[in-house]
Amino acid sequence: MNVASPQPLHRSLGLTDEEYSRIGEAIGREPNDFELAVFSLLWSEHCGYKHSRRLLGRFPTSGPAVLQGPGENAGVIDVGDGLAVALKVESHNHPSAVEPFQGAATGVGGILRDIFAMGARPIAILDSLRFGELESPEQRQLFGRVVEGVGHYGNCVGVANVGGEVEFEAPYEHNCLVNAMCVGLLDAGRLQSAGAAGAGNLLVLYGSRTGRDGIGGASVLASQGFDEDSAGKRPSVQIGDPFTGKKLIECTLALIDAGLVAALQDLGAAGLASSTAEMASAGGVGLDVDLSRVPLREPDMEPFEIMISESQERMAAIVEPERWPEVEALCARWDMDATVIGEVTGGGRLRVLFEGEPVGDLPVAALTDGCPRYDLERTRPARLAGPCRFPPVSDPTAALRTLLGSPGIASRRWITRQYDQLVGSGTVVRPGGDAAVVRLTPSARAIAVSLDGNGRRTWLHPRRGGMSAVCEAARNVACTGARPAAVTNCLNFGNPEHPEVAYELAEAIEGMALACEALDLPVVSGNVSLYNEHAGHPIQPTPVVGVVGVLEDADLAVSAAFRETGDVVLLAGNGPAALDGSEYQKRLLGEVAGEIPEPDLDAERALHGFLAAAAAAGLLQSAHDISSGGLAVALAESAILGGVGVDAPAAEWLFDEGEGRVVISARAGNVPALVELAGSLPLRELGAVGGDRIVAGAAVIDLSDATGRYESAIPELMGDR
Amino acid sequence: MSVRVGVVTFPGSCDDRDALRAIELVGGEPAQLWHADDHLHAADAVIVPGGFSYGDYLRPGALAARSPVMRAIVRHAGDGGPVLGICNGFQVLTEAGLLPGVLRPNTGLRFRCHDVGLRVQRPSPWLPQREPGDLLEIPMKHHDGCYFADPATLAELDRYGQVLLRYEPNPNGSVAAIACVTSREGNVAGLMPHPEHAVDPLLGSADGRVLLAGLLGLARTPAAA
Amino acid sequence: MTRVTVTVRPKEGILDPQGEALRRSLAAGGQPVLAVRAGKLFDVEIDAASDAEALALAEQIAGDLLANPLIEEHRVDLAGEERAG
Amino acid sequence: MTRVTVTVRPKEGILDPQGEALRRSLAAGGQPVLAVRAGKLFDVEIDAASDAEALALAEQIAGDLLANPLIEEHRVDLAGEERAG
Ligand SMILES: Nc1ncnc2c1ncn2[C@@H]1O[C@H](COP(=O)(O)OP(=O)(O)O)[C@@H](O)[C@H]1O
Ligand SMILES: [Mg+2]
Repeated sequence: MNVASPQPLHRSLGLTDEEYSRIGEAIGREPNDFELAVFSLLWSEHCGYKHSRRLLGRFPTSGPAVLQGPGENAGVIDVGDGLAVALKVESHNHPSAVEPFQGAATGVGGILRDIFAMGARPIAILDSLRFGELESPEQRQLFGRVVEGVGHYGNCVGVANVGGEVEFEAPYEHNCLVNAMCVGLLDAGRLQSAGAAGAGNLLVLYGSRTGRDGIGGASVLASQGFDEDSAGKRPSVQIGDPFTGKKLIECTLALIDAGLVAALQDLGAAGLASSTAEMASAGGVGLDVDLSRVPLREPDMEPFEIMISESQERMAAIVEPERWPEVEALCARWDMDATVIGEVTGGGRLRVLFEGEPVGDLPVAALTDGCPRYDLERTRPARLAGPCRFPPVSDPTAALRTLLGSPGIASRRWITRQYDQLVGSGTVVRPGGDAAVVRLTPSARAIAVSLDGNGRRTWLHPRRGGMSAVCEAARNVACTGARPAAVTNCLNFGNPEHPEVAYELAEAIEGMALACEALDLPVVSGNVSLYNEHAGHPIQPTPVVGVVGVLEDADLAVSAAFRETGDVVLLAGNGPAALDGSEYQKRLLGEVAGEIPEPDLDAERALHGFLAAAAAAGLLQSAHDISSGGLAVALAESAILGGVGVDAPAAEWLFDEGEGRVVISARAGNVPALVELAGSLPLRELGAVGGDRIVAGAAVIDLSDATGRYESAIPELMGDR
Repeated sequence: MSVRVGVVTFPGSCDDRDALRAIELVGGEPAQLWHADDHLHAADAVIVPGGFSYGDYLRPGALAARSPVMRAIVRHAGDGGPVLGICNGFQVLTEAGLLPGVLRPNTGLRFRCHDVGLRVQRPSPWLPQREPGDLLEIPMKHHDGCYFADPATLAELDRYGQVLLRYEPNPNGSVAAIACVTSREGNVAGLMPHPEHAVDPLLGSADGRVLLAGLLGLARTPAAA
Repeated sequence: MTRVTVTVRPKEGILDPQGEALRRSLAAGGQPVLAVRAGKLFDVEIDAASDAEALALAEQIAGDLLANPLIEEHRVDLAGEERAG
Repeated sequence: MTRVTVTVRPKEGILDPQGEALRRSLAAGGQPVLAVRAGKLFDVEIDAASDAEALALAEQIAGDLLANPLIEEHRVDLAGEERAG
């Protein structure tokens, strides 16, 4: 095994001495190198969640609509009409830092496989990105390449990219974040599982051939701090092939339609090692795997390389022997290599052969459930402080102009127009507003989906930041008129072995859990990415939350754009807001400090209910959630998106940020009905739609000027107009 | 008579399912065509849909143009049968020699997805009830949509009235803002924007129905071309 | 088995936006670069009885598939012998 | 003015999806093609005092911009002299 190092092998593989002896006890002898390599990967944070699993237990994961909670490749919820959607978000941070284009592309490829492994046709991709400040040429290059990579894969496989988010903050400069979410559609009765079953059934590998891609990717790239010597990690770059990825989607869905597969599992981190272990574990069976049968792209690969290779575009299936000829034929129709590489056994052991010789014999349970689970020592970071005092905003107009042109707020169109938002002919509300709305053709139903996180707010107050991420994603969905139904999430944090990071992680999870409970949102899937740091400096704690909501009638979807002159503009909800951690504080006062206010979760829930009811009654012309940049920016965005001005002299606290507030517009005649619906929920008239200026309280700016600054900021930074 | 419209599926086709659905919406009878078949399942008209056939490797459309089903489509076109190439399908038809010119990378060298204005240049059976000067709004989404043809070819396109639509504004550097061309006989047409994504006002536009209706019309009365 | 290299270049006078973009960013970086033309190359392993046969086959593949004669020119050489166009 | 050709090829062992797709479709078409690797080439015109200077500059440009050292290898030759990698 080619891990040259003075220290014992297990340590260079990232295992502690204590973990090493646990392995010995678990298998009742010294593991050989092959077995040790497999353990080191399955017991890594990336595959085994050894530092985060206990904390994840805090999430509510059940609910009437949940068909599949955490534990499978993706979560699945019932959305009515006999339909279900699968959802999951996953990180590809470190691979993207090493090779931005391929890292981002294979990130998208990976999350797609998690979705169709559930038997769902992928219908929507979203991406959540973090980079350093765009003033730096390196960061612009990184940003540009990542966006190209995300677009390249999604565009080629024909899955609409309907949303996401991007922020630019110094702490991400050396550790960018690339999280990709996918939503898939399936018949509620047709869930697939990864659980292998039926001794004698065949283990089939299909898709691309296996090469040395990403050898050590999981353990080296994902579970150790990322620093200077990225050079040493270069050989393990994975190359994505979206063309094969597309064939893999169609071929897999065809196999399922024909009822030919008993179980399905994608090959992701740690390749065959983790896939075979997960399938055997989920089915409570054993597997015999013959590595010499795996079709190789490169000659003379070592058994351990074949076992842990992260070559992309591969799937594993369990097939009944009599079905194999049909499987082989269907794969051939899609020009896919398919090979029987092993079979299901009763034993509960993962036995691996190579050229007739046993190379490993491991108890499945030890590999998966046996993974150590650690409690983390936590320390409250000293930086956490109380609220700031702020001088009154001196020049609101100048502040609004600055914010509209700041990378944190400016239009994301430069990104979204590089993505196919339309394939599938379901995109009712395109990216640019709050949540996207995708019709579940041929049903009249639609889902609304949003992906959000806010590292700055979480850095200032981890628990409230966690709450805020859930509230914002759910509120974005509610703005379209949809009822938020389920959550997926990706936890991007630093090294959890640092007590302050552990505190951030635990507190953010607590905040997310509290918000999910209050809003009745089950967490059905997610992913954890730790060790996001550079030279000992962690990233801002960044929980990223994806929410899917359901609309009974796609025709009633509401967008963020103002529609008609004369429509009344109102502020719905008045959750607590402040300038602490706001874009205003960062851009105009040049600092990020203070304490974000505690979200009012009951009010948030009432607000979402009000929006759904108002949309269902057809009372809303537009609804736009107030987040970065506060009320003034929300008003300006609705005006810019609608191409019509707004006169809202009654607007105040223009730049404060917080949860629980939405700007809506409605025909004058519908206002009484809205007031009635709102009940005790605060509903304040701010002004009216119309004119060619944006008047937000004391801030006044021409619509054309605002639009120009908002639309051109990022294209200009990126050097194309 | 209901027109049977075959929609080709190559490995890597993405918009084939949308095209089949759109044909149904405009009253045609959709039929799936497979790249490896050398016949058209008795289709009266053919759509070569969008996507990334063969991953767009080598040149967009180059590998698909050499697949068995294309031989059947070339025969069908030779007999005057109507063929519509959309996006990647347009690229395939130029690579197969059924349409003049070639699609090259957008001059901005980026993929672009957004609605685009298309100005009608001349009356044509492809554009029923539309007159020169009318504007269609249809989404586009491509990286290689920059239409190129040499001056001689451009002169011929004008002489024989083969340019049906021009971009307004030009989003990808296409020569003379050309968005949609036909074969000299008029029964084969190609464009980069996506009519099949523009058949329902709820999704932004229904202007795409025009070209699909044109395709059905041509199948009913081939002479019209 | 014979290894042949096919090189494909944009024809004289054909606009090459990629090459031009590269030139611009190099020039912006202060490099004394006057022009860049971007092309492609393909190393093809052919099962042929002779070099001549392999070259003939490669020429055919290049003409039919690898290059688009409207905008590109190509040449075929035994690997290790190809020249600039 | 010196004309230099930079050839860029996927590194050994690095997946080349384009070459693989080409091989498959050529083989499907009955061509005796065993393998295809797809690369790029750049003809660069450099304003340099000597060939040596031009080559050195091209080498630097190739490493920084034209090739991605993680997944590609490159070579630099005076136009008319480049060889297969
Ligand atoms: N933050 C989280 N919240 C809820 N579930 C999670 C979270 N992180 C991981 N999970 C679940 O743990 C399981 C393993 O995650 P992962 O290793 O990412 O799956 P895969 O190997 O299929 O990508 C999945 O079911 C995933 O949904
Ligand atoms: Mg998975």
